[in-house]
Amino acid sequence: MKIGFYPGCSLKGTSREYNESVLALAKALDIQLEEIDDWNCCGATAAHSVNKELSLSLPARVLALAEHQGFKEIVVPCAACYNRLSTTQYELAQDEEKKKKVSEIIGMPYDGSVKILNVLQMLQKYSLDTIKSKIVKPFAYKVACYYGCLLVRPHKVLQFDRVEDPQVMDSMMSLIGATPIDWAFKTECCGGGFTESRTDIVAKLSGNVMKDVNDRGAEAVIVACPMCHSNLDMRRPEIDKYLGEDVKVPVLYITQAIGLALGIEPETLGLQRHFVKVNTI
Amino acid sequence: MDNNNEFEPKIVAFVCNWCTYAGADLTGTSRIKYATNVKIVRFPCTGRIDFMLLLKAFAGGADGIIISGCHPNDCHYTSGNFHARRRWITFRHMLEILGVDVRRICFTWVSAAEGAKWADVVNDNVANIRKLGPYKEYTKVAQYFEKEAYNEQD
Amino acid sequence: MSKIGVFICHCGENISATVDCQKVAEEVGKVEGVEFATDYKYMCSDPGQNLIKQAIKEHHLTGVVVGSCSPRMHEPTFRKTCASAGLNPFMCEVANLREQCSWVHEKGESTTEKAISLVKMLVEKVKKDQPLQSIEVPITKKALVIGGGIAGIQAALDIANCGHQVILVEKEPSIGGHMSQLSETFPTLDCSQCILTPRMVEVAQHPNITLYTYAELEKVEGSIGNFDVTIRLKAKSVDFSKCTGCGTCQQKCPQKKIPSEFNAGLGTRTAIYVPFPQAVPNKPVIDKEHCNYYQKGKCKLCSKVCPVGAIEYDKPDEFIKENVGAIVVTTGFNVLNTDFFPEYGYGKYKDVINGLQFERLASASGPTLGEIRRPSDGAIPKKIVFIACCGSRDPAKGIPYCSKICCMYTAKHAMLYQHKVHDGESYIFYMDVRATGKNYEEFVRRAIEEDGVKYVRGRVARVYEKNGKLIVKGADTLLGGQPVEIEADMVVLATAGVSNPGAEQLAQKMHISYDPYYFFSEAHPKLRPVETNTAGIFLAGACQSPKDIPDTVSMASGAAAKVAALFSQKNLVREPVIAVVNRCAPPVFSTCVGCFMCETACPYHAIEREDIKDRKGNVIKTVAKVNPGLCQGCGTCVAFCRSKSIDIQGFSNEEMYSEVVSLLNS
Amino acid sequence: MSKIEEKAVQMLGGDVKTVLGYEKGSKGTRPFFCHTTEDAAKLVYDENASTNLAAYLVKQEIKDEGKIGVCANTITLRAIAQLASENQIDMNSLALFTVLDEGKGDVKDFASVDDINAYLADKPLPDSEKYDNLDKKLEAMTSEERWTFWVNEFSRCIKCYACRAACPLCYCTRCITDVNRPQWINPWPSPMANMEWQVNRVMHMTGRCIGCGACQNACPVGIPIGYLSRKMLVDMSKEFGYIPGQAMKDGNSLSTFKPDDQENFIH
Repeated sequence: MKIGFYPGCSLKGTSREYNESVLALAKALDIQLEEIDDWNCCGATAAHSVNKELSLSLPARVLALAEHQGFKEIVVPCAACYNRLSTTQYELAQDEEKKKKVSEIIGMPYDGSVKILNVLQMLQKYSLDTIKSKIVKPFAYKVACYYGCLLVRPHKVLQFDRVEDPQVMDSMMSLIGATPIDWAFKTECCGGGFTESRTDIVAKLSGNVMKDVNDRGAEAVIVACPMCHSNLDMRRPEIDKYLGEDVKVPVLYITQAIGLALGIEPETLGLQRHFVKVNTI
Repeated sequence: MDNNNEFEPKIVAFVCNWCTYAGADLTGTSRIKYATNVKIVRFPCTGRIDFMLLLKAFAGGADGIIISGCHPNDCHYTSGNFHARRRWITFRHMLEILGVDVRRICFTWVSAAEGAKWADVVNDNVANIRKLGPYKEYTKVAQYFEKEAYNEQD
Repeated sequence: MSKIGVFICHCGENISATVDCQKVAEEVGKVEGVEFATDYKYMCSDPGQNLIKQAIKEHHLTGVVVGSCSPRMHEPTFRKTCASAGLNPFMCEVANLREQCSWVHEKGESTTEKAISLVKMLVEKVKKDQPLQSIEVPITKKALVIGGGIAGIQAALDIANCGHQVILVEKEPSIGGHMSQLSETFPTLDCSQCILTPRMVEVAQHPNITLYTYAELEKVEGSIGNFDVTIRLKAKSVDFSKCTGCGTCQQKCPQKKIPSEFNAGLGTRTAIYVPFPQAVPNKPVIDKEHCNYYQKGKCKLCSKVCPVGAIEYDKPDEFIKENVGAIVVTTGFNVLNTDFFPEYGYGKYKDVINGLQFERLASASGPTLGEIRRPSDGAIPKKIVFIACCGSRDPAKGIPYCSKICCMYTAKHAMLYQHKVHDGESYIFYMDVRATGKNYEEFVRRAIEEDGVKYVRGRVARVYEKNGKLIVKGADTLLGGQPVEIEADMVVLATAGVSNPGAEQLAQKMHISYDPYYFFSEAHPKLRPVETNTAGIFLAGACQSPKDIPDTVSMASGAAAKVAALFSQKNLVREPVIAVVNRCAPPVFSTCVGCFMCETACPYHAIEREDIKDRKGNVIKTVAKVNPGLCQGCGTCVAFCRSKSIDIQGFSNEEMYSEVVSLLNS
Repeated sequence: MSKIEEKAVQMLGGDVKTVLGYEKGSKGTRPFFCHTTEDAAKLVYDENASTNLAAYLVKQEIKDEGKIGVCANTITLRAIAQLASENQIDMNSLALFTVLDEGKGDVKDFASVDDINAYLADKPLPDSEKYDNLDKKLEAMTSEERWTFWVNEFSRCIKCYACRAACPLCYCTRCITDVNRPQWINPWPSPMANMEWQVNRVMHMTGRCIGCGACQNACPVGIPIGYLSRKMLVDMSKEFGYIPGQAMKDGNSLSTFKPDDQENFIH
């Protein structure tokens, strides 16, 4: 069965390595991903704080396209896109009127029947056994699994994992031989969309996250969100400045970590694109 | 009443003993005036009110009906009014299908403390029914043949 | 043929000012079946009542209609009058000519007309009235109290002191409940055990109280006045008649690391144990789940050391049956554990404890002998954070209600801490401070002003451990939502009060209703707070909703008073306004067809199933039957019955039908 | 040997005394009580088997025969489930089965109401189109026009009570029409008495009617009474949120309630 693939803008730009690693991993696990034709931006992070209708219409168009292209399920690796798409589906399911209106705006019928999966859900649903059987090089490191705010919240909408103390990523890391640490900032905010505009806030918020990671001796941070990655990785100089210490812990996408365990080449996974070098691995 | 020719509707009120009947007593104790058209039949609970009694009231020539009991969650018997409410939802729908004028049945909750509300309910209802006029459609059918047949029986 | 007497009261001028009473009497007098009709100035006065009595005798009346004030006022008066003249009281009806006629209308023809039709309506009703006999149910003057916390203790003592027998059932090995676990009580800071233990002993020694500890309610049948209850006496493995309570077995028991329930998990106990030193009865039971002998088949050390040979391993649970007239449910509540709160560490931080655990820490009989020492390393915490409303008032956690006691005990905890750790710092994160009892507000002010407890209005988002400290991240909403971070040594969660596990099953056993949180429901939130919807079953204490000791005790005494009032009657006399399922001659037996829709509709579980059998005992049909002890006479079943096989006395189908038809014909 | 015959023979060889099913009639099929294995060959089951057999099962004469096998169509199954939930039929005294795919498929047995409900879960109510025209027509009318329409319809009623006899759920020992203290419904046929009877019938059916249409089929003067029960069934199941034509576990829509039932009509 083919699963629809919605990369979203981040995966085509700043987070190319996430895109590369998702596709490489899918290939290795025999998951057939097909990019949704003619997709558009989901509207994150600005639309929902500016224009309600727009913030529903942009994701609705993507979902409608997926429906029309015959997908039952789509995978949305970016946590922000995943959150916006799911929220839209949830809100339109509650309100027939709104649904009608949005259908008019996007100029095509919208049903809301597509199942939206994030990368963790996709792996959980299709690949746990395959991963286990294909491990060639256990990822034997102490890791801090960082979920951020968008992957599990709000619980009412996403219905995914335990909201205050999610475990899905941790259990997957255990599966590939890593030791997930118990730490306090799993679902704290990294600064999200302030990557560009308010680096000072990012430095503080992401700094608190990285400090706890460092203090507890993790060897890598594992994420499933391009924004978390940007902030923790690209803004490391600002973080270091804020903390007044040199934090060397690299930040990996979960797809990269699993890819490594499956023996996929680091270049294929885009590891060379990180700012904080993944030397130790 | 100022106008002798004005239509005086007959209205029967089916009320529960614990809330509305007590509320109507309070209207009296407070000496609030209302129209004489409404006569109260006392039931233990709105849950007791059989829908057939409503039909019988119309058949007997009532132009309007008031049904009143305790507010939800205040029922003396915990849930009689909830049962009644379901019954009225159902029965009202039945009447609508048949073309019975449901505007002539007023459903309301009046608590034992709402003496003034009871007076308003009565006065508003009398005014409403007066506007609608006598319920001839129903009584015409009810009287058709029934009286004849009844006489035959004697 | 009916001979009805009609008596129209002037009520001084209250009725006669707007209603032509004489005309009413005259007009109604013309109605078929009315033998006698008159009007009088004060019908409820002695001469008025005598008038009625005389007419009943003189005219051999079969029914009476009094046109007067509301029946809610004088119906009982006039019914008594009729009864004293030999007429069945339920053959007397009252037409409401005052509150619903003379007082609400102007003087005029239409007012008199209305009065006439109201009286005629009741005349028609009386024609259909049946003489009814009050229902008398014999009462077993013995009460069952379920739950031996302070509510159960108080209720049992109050009932027993009225001279009635009481059976007190407690599921734990000792009575005392949560109150025995508390350190000091607000707002007076007197020691909880000091005020409780005398009561516990009183229960044990009271000649009218039979105490069953380590016992649970198994089954309830019957109804008010006559409940048949089955009680399961869980096997204690110790013969109490032999045991002297010397305690040797506990000293020798090799299982020493079992978390003690009494100490809320902060201390340990043995497998054969007395939950706490002041326990009543002060004799041990064996906890089979932790006992080496029960689990692994060998040990029997307690049996070997017991000087009187009281240990009996193989005794099974026993069942006893009791007949009681009333039941008081006092099963109490529970508090959430810290593992309910993922944001505060899912219970994995040892130094995040709940309020009950803090009580044990502060208690002189607790694991630290009353010193505030944190569980992880026994150090005295220098900075302590209390978080109020943990779970309570939080719809997202499924607990929208206020747990009521937490504001006060949190203030008390902080106060006790400040009294014991003079250089300590205490913070309370709160939503609102609800100190509504007598001297409660003053108590909280004392905590703030005299003991220097720092109140921070805001929620705590997260607690995590770092370098041996608990980092408490919250917000201060009085400072504009400013983030607050406190490095604490210990955190105390005022976790929500919740219903006991098993409350739902217990309620279903007794047929009492419960709310969405499995707290038992009172019959009326304002006017019948200690009764349940099932007659004869009463509630007290926190099983109805979380409440503090004073409220619990007053509720328990209230419930006891209700029981005593019930028992003060020779027989239970009830108005015969109840539903009845018809019975008729064979082969029909009853027109009830046994669909039992009435059973689902009845709020009182008063509908029973009766098998009608032939002589050989074969069931011919199963029909509904109303339990007169349970039926309250709402009549919901009557309106529901398709074949009109169930009817309600006093508001029967014929009566109501006649009333409606009469109103429209007149 | 057909599958249904095979099944009947096997059942009659056991503790079942009678198998109730269908046989070929002059037009389509008719109900058939099969007592012997020889007769079993007459049993048929196809799309013409439309009678609701449940009406027989509540009769004392039938109950007295002991365990009975029933080859049920969908409406019979619906009725049996409802009757069982109303304590009128003991599922243990039935050997209930159907033949899938309108007689072409396998034999399927039902042991409990849950079995039946599971089977019915995706089966639509029968003959929906039959009522649509009248529904549209009535919806377009004013209240007065509807009233006139129904008064005219009911004026044709001859009070034969065929609707009552045909309905599997009209099983009262004493029908309300036979109650005379008080005389709720006048016994003679007149537009009002007829209407009152139908109002009672339909109200008594609400939440219980399984929409088989037997009442309407039975009416000798062709009054669309089936429409009334059907309309109430569909609208009220929507209103109260239950599955139309499926038996509820405890009570029915009238003997139960939800605290948040609508009350926009109550002031």
